Amino acid sequence: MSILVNKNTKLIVQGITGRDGSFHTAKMKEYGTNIVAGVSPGKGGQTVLDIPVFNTVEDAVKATGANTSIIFVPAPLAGDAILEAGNAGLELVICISEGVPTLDMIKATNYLKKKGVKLIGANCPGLITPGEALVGILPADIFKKGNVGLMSRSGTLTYLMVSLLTNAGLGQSTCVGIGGDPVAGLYFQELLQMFEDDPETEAIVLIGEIGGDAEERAAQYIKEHITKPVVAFIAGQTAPPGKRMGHAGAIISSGSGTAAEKIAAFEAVGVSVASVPMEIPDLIKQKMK
Amino acid sequence: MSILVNKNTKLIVQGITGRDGSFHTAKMKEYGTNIVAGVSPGKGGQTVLDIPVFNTVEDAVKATGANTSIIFVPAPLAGDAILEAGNAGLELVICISEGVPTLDMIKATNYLKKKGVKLIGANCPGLITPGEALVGILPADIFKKGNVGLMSRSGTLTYLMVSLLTNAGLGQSTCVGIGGDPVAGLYFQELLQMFEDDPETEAIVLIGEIGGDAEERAAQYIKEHITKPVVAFIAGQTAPPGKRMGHAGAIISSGSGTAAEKIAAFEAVGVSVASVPMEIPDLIKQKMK
Amino acid sequence: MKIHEFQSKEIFSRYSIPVTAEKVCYTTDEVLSAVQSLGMPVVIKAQVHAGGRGKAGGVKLAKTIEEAREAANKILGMDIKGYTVKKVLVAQGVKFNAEFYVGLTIDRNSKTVVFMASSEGGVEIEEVAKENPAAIHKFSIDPDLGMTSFLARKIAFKLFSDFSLVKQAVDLFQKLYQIFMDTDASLVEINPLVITDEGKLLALDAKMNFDDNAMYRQSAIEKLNEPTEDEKKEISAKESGLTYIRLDGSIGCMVNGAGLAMATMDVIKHFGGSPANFLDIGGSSNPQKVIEAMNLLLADKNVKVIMINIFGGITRCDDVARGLIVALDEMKVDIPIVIRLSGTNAEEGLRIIAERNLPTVNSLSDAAQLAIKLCENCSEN
Amino acid sequence: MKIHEFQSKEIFSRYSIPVTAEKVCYTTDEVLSAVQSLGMPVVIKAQVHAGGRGKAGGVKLAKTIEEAREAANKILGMDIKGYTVKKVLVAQGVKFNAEFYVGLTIDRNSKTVVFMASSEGGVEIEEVAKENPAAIHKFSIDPDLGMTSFLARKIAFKLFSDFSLVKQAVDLFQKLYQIFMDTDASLVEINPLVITDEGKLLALDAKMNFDDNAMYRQSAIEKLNEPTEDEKKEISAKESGLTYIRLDGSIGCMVNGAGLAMATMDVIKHFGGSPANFLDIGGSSNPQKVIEAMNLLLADKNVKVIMINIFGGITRCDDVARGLIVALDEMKVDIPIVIRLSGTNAEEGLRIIAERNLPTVNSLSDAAQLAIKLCENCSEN
Repeated sequence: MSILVNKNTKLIVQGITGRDGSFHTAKMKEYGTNIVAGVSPGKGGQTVLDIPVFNTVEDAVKATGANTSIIFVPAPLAGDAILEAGNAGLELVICISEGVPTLDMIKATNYLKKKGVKLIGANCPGLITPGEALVGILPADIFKKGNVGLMSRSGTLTYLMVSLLTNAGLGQSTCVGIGGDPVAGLYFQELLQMFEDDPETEAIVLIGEIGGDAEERAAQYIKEHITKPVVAFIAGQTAPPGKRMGHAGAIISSGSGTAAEKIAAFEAVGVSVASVPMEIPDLIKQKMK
Repeated sequence: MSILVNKNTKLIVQGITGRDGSFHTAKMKEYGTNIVAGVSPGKGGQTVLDIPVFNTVEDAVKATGANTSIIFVPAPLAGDAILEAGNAGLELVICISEGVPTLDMIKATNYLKKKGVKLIGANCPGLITPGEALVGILPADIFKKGNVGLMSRSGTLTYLMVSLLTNAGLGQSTCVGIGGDPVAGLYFQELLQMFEDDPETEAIVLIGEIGGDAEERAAQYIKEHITKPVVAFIAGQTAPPGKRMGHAGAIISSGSGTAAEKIAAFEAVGVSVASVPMEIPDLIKQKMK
Repeated sequence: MKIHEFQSKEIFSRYSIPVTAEKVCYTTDEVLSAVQSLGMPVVIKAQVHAGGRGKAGGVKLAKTIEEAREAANKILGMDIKGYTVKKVLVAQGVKFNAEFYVGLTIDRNSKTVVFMASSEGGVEIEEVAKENPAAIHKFSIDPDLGMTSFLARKIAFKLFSDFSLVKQAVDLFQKLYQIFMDTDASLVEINPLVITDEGKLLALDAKMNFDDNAMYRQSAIEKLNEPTEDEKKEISAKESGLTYIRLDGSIGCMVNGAGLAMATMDVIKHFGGSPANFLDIGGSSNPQKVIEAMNLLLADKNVKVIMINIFGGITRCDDVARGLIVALDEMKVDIPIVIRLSGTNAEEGLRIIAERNLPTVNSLSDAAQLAIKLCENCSEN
Repeated sequence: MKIHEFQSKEIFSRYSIPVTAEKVCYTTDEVLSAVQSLGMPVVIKAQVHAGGRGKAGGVKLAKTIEEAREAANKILGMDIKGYTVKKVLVAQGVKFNAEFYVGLTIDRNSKTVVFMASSEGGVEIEEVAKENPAAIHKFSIDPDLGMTSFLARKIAFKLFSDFSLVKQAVDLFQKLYQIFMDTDASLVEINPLVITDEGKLLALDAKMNFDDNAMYRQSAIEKLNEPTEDEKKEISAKESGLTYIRLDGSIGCMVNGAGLAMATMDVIKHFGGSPANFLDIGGSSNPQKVIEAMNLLLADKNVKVIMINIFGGITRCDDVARGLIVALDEMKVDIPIVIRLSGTNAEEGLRIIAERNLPTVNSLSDAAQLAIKLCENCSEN
């Protein structure tokens, strides 16, 4: 088991002929992900790495029976690409593109929710189920199959965390980067529930950051619905207020969204919060005893 | 039994302080319909015929637990009134207003469908379950409780038909005027299914008219899903092509929507079609034997 | 409501949709001066609110000044399906190598705006629809999304394989949808949409109809309305709350409700008579309406007998009766009248009518048969 | 991106939202001439991209020319939270009898635009939110419907009982939503919205922020951008694919990824050090980026030691190492550098670094502790 992606994933790559799209298609394929088609308007009929390219997602789905799509198109086109994927009968859409306008994301998340299609991102590194499928831009060789589920608002911080876990002998069931934008697809709650329901996951690592109230809502959800152990780290504990730290989500303002508030919310519901990432493996081991 | 409205209907009147709204509120109340509230922005706190008036549908629903609304507001405001009703947690909305722009109706029907709220109209006379509830502008005294379900795209033609039925001793379970606009709420199919499922209804009268393909689709639906006897009349058998006969729906163009085509479609699925309204009672009696 | 090709193209131009260089002309002299500035060849096209103008000879190609003069003389003043041609559009001739059809309209079934596209452009689309329905691609437009780029692309790939044309088409289709929504249209059509020798998409023709119910918020569109004399009567009737359509028969009908009015016509024909009109006096009680309705009927010299069929609901029969009495007092009515009143306040209405010794009947069948009989008697006079 | 009050009000005016009569002035003379045309009294307001200008003395009421001169002299050139006041808005004084707050922003939770309204206007809304959250009404706007009349009415009835005000508010709220959508705003705010003595709603102040990600399609808005010197550095860094924010500490950080960059700062502080900046070199491999990042760090005189923390993913460690070597060749670097490389091509990167005898460390903890130690040594010099 695992969540969201696995051996049965049949993946489409939207933007497969672009620089990033083709590079990561190669990486994903190398990892063993079942990539069945690419989409690039005007390039239908070509192939990339022996993968057939179609003009539209609909054509690609009809020809291949794909159930998942990953999006690498430039930000101004990403909103439309998500809508196209949502319209084509897929189950899961992952948008890697960075810099998508918020109003486009409101339209896209609303539409995919109505259609019952799961969305991850935009502005995220994707996800991996070690040993089964890599659907994203995460560096594959740091992951190890195991029983820790990980979800994160950050990319490279996830990699740091994963290598700490792997070095400590803690493998992962599935690792998901949910992205740092103000309006995005799946959030902590939905993923917490999926990990709760996944028999392979025994403990959950949640990597949050300053800004927004996603962590506070996650804490509330954990209190009400999650029985598995959860440990957390919040990046930006020392960031000055009012500054945008790279992620659109990472802004502290109006006295909400600070690391202190998030940490307090987690500790109030029994989630151990690490003060630095290196503490995470030990915290998990304590919890899993 | 019956369909859509009955003794349990708790009705709101949107536009209760207007000329038509107040007139028909009196008529409906007189008939025994349970009218629990009126809505008229800016007139919240007043009463009309001892019925409390609210500023918003939401307020009215919260205060009274209403489940149905009837709309009498001017056409330019009707689209918004339907959205408001659909947003407020009602089960059924009837829009009487005539002349609502089609694009407003597209927005409204789409929204109510998403919300799971049933809509009848716009540009319709409403409906009646004789002896239980009148929700519309139909002349109450021609109706008689019984076992014929009636649905119609036309208003006064319905009254003619009903008096023919009543005079022939054929009472009605529920009579619904679906309206004649190009884009409207419930259509023949949905109502056919409701009458099929209603134990009190033993035969169904369908009154169509030229224009569109609602009757053709109804015929197809009858063939596939309806076991109860259905008889029909199509108004406009002698209308010249290309002319708009009052109802926006009643246009014959492009060789589709003619009475001849509709009659053929019905006869092909075993529905008897009357050449003039007076033939309907006998046709029903034959079918009900 | 309909507008002319040239008006539709003016709207297209405002949205940067490429159309032919062209000029509207009202006289042959204007045509010749337009030809000077546009250059040869030109296409001269009648601007009337009727379909099938091509078949009727209302569209002509002119390669010389002389041909242009001849065409202008022939088309200006021509009658097309009852419409007199008062203006022509002189359009620059364009070389092209393929013709397509694209159009937007309302779909009652899906309750959305639908986009239709076909590679079989340049011919009457109704013919294509009949003979080869598979050649017309139809796409329902989700009202929450509008014409997204991906949908426009999907449609464009059905028509074009060249990606440069696909990109032009995506832009064009999104603009057409925007026009449809912005103007409360009921139809927006380009037939044919062509590919010029330079590889550009171009709207060679354009057609737009509008939702009459929305004209209150589309004053710029409403100004383009050019009703015929018959339509003017219908419009003036509508302003009084009446819907009036003149037909060819001899029995003038006054009915409340469109469905009942059509059924009344059906019943008249069923018994062998012929209705002179469709006249729906609508839903609310107002004696003045009845007077205006009577005026409309009496103004039609074909009307030999008047048949009134009222089913009281919102309309109250006593109001109709009173209006009728006032009308009869005001105007000289020398043709027979058959009256059927039923429903709300019918008894009071019948009483008022009876005071004037006007004939009333109980059923619609009786009313129709009596009217036909009286009409035959009239004709004998 | 932020714009000034006067610019927000110019946008409001284009949508016919009533604002005070006013004029932007850059000098005291301009203020005095504005006062002449506007009449007394006036309110003179600093136009800076910082909150709390009222508390800082940046807003003054003037009842006489002399007061206006005094206020202008005081405010122009004033420093508000690091921003120098270069212009003021001179607004006609208005008599009003109630103050409200209305604002639109993005709600991460419902993934919609939300409308906020409160009867407690004229004060800092953050204070109201803390002390009396029930006084702020919040309404999620369905993206498929937009700001419908019924929703606008529902909100308006929360603030007003007078129906004339409700009607004005409905119009105002729908326009504000339209502005929000049309301009890709992230915040649109009126505080206070007042009722004038004539019973009219009027925007006394206005605030707008925008979505940086959408500025590519909002060129008219983007032109209004007035970055500070620090912001200019951040913008120029962003153009190179870097996100740079200067802070007060002494350890210059270069990290790939925002989350890792923040975590690196957290680890530095955890061990007792202080970061000089947030610097995210982003996701793709490019030696040139590393050079530019080094330049940014070296330009900051507070930086006593540089700590590089790269986790290779898309970013390849050998590229970072090569960029670093080029940078070191090009520029004189006389402060210590601590380097941690991990992930994609880390071994190759470490080999390149080792050739230059630069210190590398294995873990982030070690890196932070070494940087802090080196920094303390520097300070002693």
